Amino acid sequence: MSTTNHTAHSEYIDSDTGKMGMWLFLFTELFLFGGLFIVYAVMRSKYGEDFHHAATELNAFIGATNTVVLLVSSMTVAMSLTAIQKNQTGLAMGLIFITLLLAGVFMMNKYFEYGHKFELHLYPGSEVMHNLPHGEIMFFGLYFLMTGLHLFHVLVGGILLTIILLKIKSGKINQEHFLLHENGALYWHLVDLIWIFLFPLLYLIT
Amino acid sequence: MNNHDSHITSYALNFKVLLVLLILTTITILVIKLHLGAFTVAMALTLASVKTAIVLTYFMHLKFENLILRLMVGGVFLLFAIIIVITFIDYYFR
Amino acid sequence: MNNQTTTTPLNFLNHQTGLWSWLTSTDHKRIGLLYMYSIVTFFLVAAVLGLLMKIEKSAPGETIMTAQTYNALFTLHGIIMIFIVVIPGLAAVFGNIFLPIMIGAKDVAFPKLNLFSFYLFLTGAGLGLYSQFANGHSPDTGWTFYVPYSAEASSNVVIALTAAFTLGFASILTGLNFIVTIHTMRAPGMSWFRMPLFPWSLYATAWIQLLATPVVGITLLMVIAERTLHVGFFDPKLGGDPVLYQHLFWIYSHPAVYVMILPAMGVVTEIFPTFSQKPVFGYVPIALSSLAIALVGYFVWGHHMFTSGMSYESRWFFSLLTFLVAIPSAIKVFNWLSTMYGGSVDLQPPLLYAISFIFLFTIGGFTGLTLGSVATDIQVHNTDFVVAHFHYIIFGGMGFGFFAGIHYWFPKIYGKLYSIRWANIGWGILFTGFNLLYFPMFIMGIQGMPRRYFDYDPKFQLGQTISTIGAIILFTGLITMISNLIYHAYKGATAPANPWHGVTLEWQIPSPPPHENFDEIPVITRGPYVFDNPHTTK
Amino acid sequence: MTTMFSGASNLAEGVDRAFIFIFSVAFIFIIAIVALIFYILIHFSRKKNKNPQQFSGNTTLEIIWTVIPVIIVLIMFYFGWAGFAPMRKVPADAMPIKVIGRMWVWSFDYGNGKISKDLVVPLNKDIKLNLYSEDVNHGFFVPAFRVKEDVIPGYNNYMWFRAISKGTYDIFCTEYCGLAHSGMTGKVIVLDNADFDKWFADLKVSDNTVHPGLAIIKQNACLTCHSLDGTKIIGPSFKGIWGSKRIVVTAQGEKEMEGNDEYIRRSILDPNADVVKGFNKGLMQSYKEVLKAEDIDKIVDYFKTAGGQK
Ligand code: HEA
Ligand code: HEA
Ligand code: HEC
Ligand code: CUA
Ligand SMILES: [Cu+2]
Repeated sequence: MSTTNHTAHSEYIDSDTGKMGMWLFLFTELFLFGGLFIVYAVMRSKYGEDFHHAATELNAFIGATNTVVLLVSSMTVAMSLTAIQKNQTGLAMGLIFITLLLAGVFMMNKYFEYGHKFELHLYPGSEVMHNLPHGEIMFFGLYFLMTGLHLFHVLVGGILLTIILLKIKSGKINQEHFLLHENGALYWHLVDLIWIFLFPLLYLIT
Repeated sequence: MNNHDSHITSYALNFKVLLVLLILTTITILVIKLHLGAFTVAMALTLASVKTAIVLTYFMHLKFENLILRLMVGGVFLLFAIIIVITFIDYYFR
Repeated sequence: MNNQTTTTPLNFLNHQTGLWSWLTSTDHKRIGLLYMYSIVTFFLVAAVLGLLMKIEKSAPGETIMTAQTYNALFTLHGIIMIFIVVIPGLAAVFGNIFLPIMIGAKDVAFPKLNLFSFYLFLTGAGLGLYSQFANGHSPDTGWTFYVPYSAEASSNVVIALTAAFTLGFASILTGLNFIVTIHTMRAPGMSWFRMPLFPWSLYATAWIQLLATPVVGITLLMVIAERTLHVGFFDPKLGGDPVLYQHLFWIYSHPAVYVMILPAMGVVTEIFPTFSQKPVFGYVPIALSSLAIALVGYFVWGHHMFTSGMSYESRWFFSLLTFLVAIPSAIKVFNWLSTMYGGSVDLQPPLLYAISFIFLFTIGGFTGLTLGSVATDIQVHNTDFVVAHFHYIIFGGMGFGFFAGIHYWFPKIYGKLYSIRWANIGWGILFTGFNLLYFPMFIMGIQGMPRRYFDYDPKFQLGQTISTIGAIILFTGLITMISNLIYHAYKGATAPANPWHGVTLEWQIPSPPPHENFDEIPVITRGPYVFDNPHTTK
Repeated sequence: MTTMFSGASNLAEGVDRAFIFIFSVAFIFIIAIVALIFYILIHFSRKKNKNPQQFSGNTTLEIIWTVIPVIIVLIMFYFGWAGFAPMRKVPADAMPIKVIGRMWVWSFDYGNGKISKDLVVPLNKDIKLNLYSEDVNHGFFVPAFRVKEDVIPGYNNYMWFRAISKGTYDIFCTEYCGLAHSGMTGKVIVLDNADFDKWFADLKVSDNTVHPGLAIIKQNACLTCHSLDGTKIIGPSFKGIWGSKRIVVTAQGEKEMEGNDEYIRRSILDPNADVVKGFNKGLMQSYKEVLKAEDIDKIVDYFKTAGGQK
């Protein structure tokens, strides 16, 4: 560890330090969802049939669209980092903007999807839900909790990216100092990673 | 104090990675439509894991990070896998 | 508290004054002290609850409170002690104050995050208290929040769960901060195996905090969802699985017990060499055993569930792993004893507490093995035996470790000396009271006295009464010890920079430490425990 | 008094053997450690030893004190496992009894409607207990038999034993289950075969002559808090409730109500709306989810016609 000049007052946190902090944070996120995955696994082994059946209620097409949306957005955010490293500020901002748009599309899709469920009165606590077989209640409960928590992460990621966009604009993030940009991108990739698992588990395995 | 030593991933590489990911997604969907029975879940999870590995390596630049970080990431995933397996020692034998 | 003379050089306590400068300080030492004051306050509150429970149990039947109150008391006592006192406990207090100094850094990696964690902690602690007084009545689920009871009880369980959730996040962020600090901010020349052992233990602890806490976070969230939205993940009425809850809860809460004990082990590991003027025996085994405890500790959670109807295979599997997790603790105990062996041993209060730690921890540990063996656990699970086990190991281990640490570092933190005589007297009362209080519970537990019992069969009367007397003696001892420290923090004689002749970095700087710890970052050229000129005359 | 070594079931021996082994090892180690500490404190005290030796490790020793404890704990594991393994292997011809745990009473169903509040078992006969819970987790514990299993709703947990000496033994609930957890106790009575058969023949089939309302009250364990004979337990006694004047405390203050249909219904569905004077709010929970409307009708009818009258 060559740099010795860390003090409480240094303006910029050393990039290694900051990045490691972010990774550690991602680990906790992983275990947060991990708890849900354990519940999913156990419930699925218990209620295989019901899960089968309930999953057909989900719209695999929207799910697939959202998967593609997130994958593309993951690439654009990775590219924006490349751009800032190459000092192509404008391009970097553009790419982040596209990422934000894609996040918007994702949320729109989710809005329709949830909306549809609500129309069918399929939401936690509803009368319809109450009368379903136990396994299906469980499936929808998990569906809402997992995608809901994920959506919350999309939202946070979106806010983070917006901040980054503004900071690039004001020059606070530049070719020399782009730790925040890097961390924001890492966070966004995590959002993508989680979805990579959610998609087959919830939408596809029917 | 700055990011001089960071590796820069080229645009082309990023794009190629996306292509691979999209192809894997398509395969996942196809595999599931084939109804392979018990294998479906295993296949879907394997493919998801491969995709995860790719995102981690390229998009998240793990390939270019120092060994300690890579070990950490690997260790964390391994730990999680072990925890699931141990939990299932209970459920599998019930 | 330290601004009487002009000759006092500037230090972290007085370089800025006023309450505000404390509440907004990002100085790790000040944050550590803030943690200490809040945690000690909460400890005293919860300890008084413990005393009240014991008084209630001095005779069978209702004596000073109703069953409902009793149930609320052990819940609050458990929640405060576990989530507010011992889990953050040593790491947040001594870790914050001494980790950066001992590795030769000026602060932790993310000082602002550190302050934020503290406020998160306060918020969580506040919520915990609020759950007692908000409308409705105090939670009465026990600190384990077992479903379905916790999903159905009419008390303020949701607030209590939110409190635990918030406290969990404070703990995660502290762990994160420490890992990064240790990785990136060691002084030049301080390789991993030149790092003192207290930071080593914190490193292992931090990983547990980071990777286990989120699991309980999400679990508590699911219970909240269950109560508010009626999705029954765990409630069998809705198709849920109550045993799954127990799995998730203990996946966190077992590793969490090592969050409590590891830093305490780290503290005593610092104390033995100093008071023997002799290097630590088996530096590498001690360092690695911390990691081993952290790692294996992840895989033994099922030993809390031996009677839950878990599969036969899991039961013996968890039992086997539980026995293995005892090995690193054994290694530590033997190395500590060997550290003192052949030294020039000076029995000052810190060492007195550290030796008591070995004794009490060993008793707690062996009774832990009794619990880890399936056959015997069947008999003593959820009896007073378990209660005695964890009080021996938490209070006797982590608690006495804390007392050892505060007596060791008190001169460093405040630049004052306490009365050795009164510290010894306090120790004597405390130690006697402690054993009187908890030892009878082992015997009653084996005879079948269940825990969380407001009332009991008269045949347990004798043990219960002895235990109550012990609690009162313990109370006296604690008062004695704490008064001695508080009084001398104000009125004590000025302490030299290195009263015990320690060799780790914190002893090489003035007492109290200056604001930025080091004028110049030290360059490390050798291991942490080299006694060139052992100091053996007084 | 059941002391530690008076195990009254076939399973006790294996458990006690594990206890003895672990405690013996613990005892030896603790004595040795304490002795060593005193030796160090005396022999190497600063007064006596001014020249601390500066050694700092020894690989052979480290290996020794890693390997020996490993061996010891493996033996401990073996004893624990050996004592436990038979507990899960129920003999095929064991006599099944259904144990029902509900807040905060145990009852034992011998089949064909024969329900007892004590667990009465014949001597030297294998008994299998099937454990059912109607509400939350309970724990079924008979210290003298060294057996304990949790009673978890939705799980069909079980245990078995063979009682090997006559007598009466305690049953405790060992999983926290709310207010009267500590009151959820019971008795196991071990009789020899002849006595058991006689007891069993005398055991009444839970009779249908009981008022259906009372049956529901019993089933839902209302009687843990309410007595029928006028004693005050946790809640007011049901004796004489019908038609009497009830003094209740509401949000507005005290008022008087009459013990009628509407009042009782409200007391069951919304117990905390108005609380009988002298009792605490929040203890009784609403039975909205538990009791059907017709159940409540029956309870009301019971109060009207039978025990609840003045
Ligand atoms: C600081 C906290 C702490 C620590 C460190 C431990 C340490 C251990 N605990 Fe404990 N435990 C708790 C806190 C802790 N525990 C709490 C709070 C509960 C109750 C939770 C609740 O239900 O509310 C509990 C409950 C608990 C149970 C569940 C009991 C039940 O509910 O039925 C079990 C079962 O296996 C157990 C086992 C152990 C073991 C084997 C260790 C081991 O790590 C101990 C290792 C130490 C030693 C073995 C002693 C030192 C070694 C030597 C002197 C050398 C010689 C050794 C050998 C020859 C082996 N503990
Ligand atoms: C850090 C952990 C910790 C500590 C230190 C203690 C300390 C004590 N505990 Fe513990 N206890 C737990 C953690 C702890 N406890 C947990 C986790 C549970 C399980 C809860 C559950 O089942 O859910 C439990 C359960 C528990 C029970 C079991 C309840 C039951 O199952 O029925 C009992 C009963 O006696 C008890 C008693 C005590 C006593 C007498 C003390 C004493 O050691 C306290 C000593 C201190 C004093 C006696 C007072 C000191 C006061 C002052 C010095 C100053 C006075 C201050 C002012 C005036 C402001 N505790
Ligand atoms: C946890 C203990 C508890 C249980 C179990 C319980 N109750 Fe109660 N009950 C109380 C308390 C305490 C009160 C007095 C406070 C109040 O009015 O809410 C009460 C009040 C009542 C009253 C009003 C009594 C009066 O004197 O005016 C009725 C009627 C009643 N309960 C019926 C029932 C029935 C029927 C059941 C079972 C299905 C039941 N209770 C179960 C504790 C309990
Ligand atoms: Cu039933 Cu405790
Ligand atoms: Cu444990």
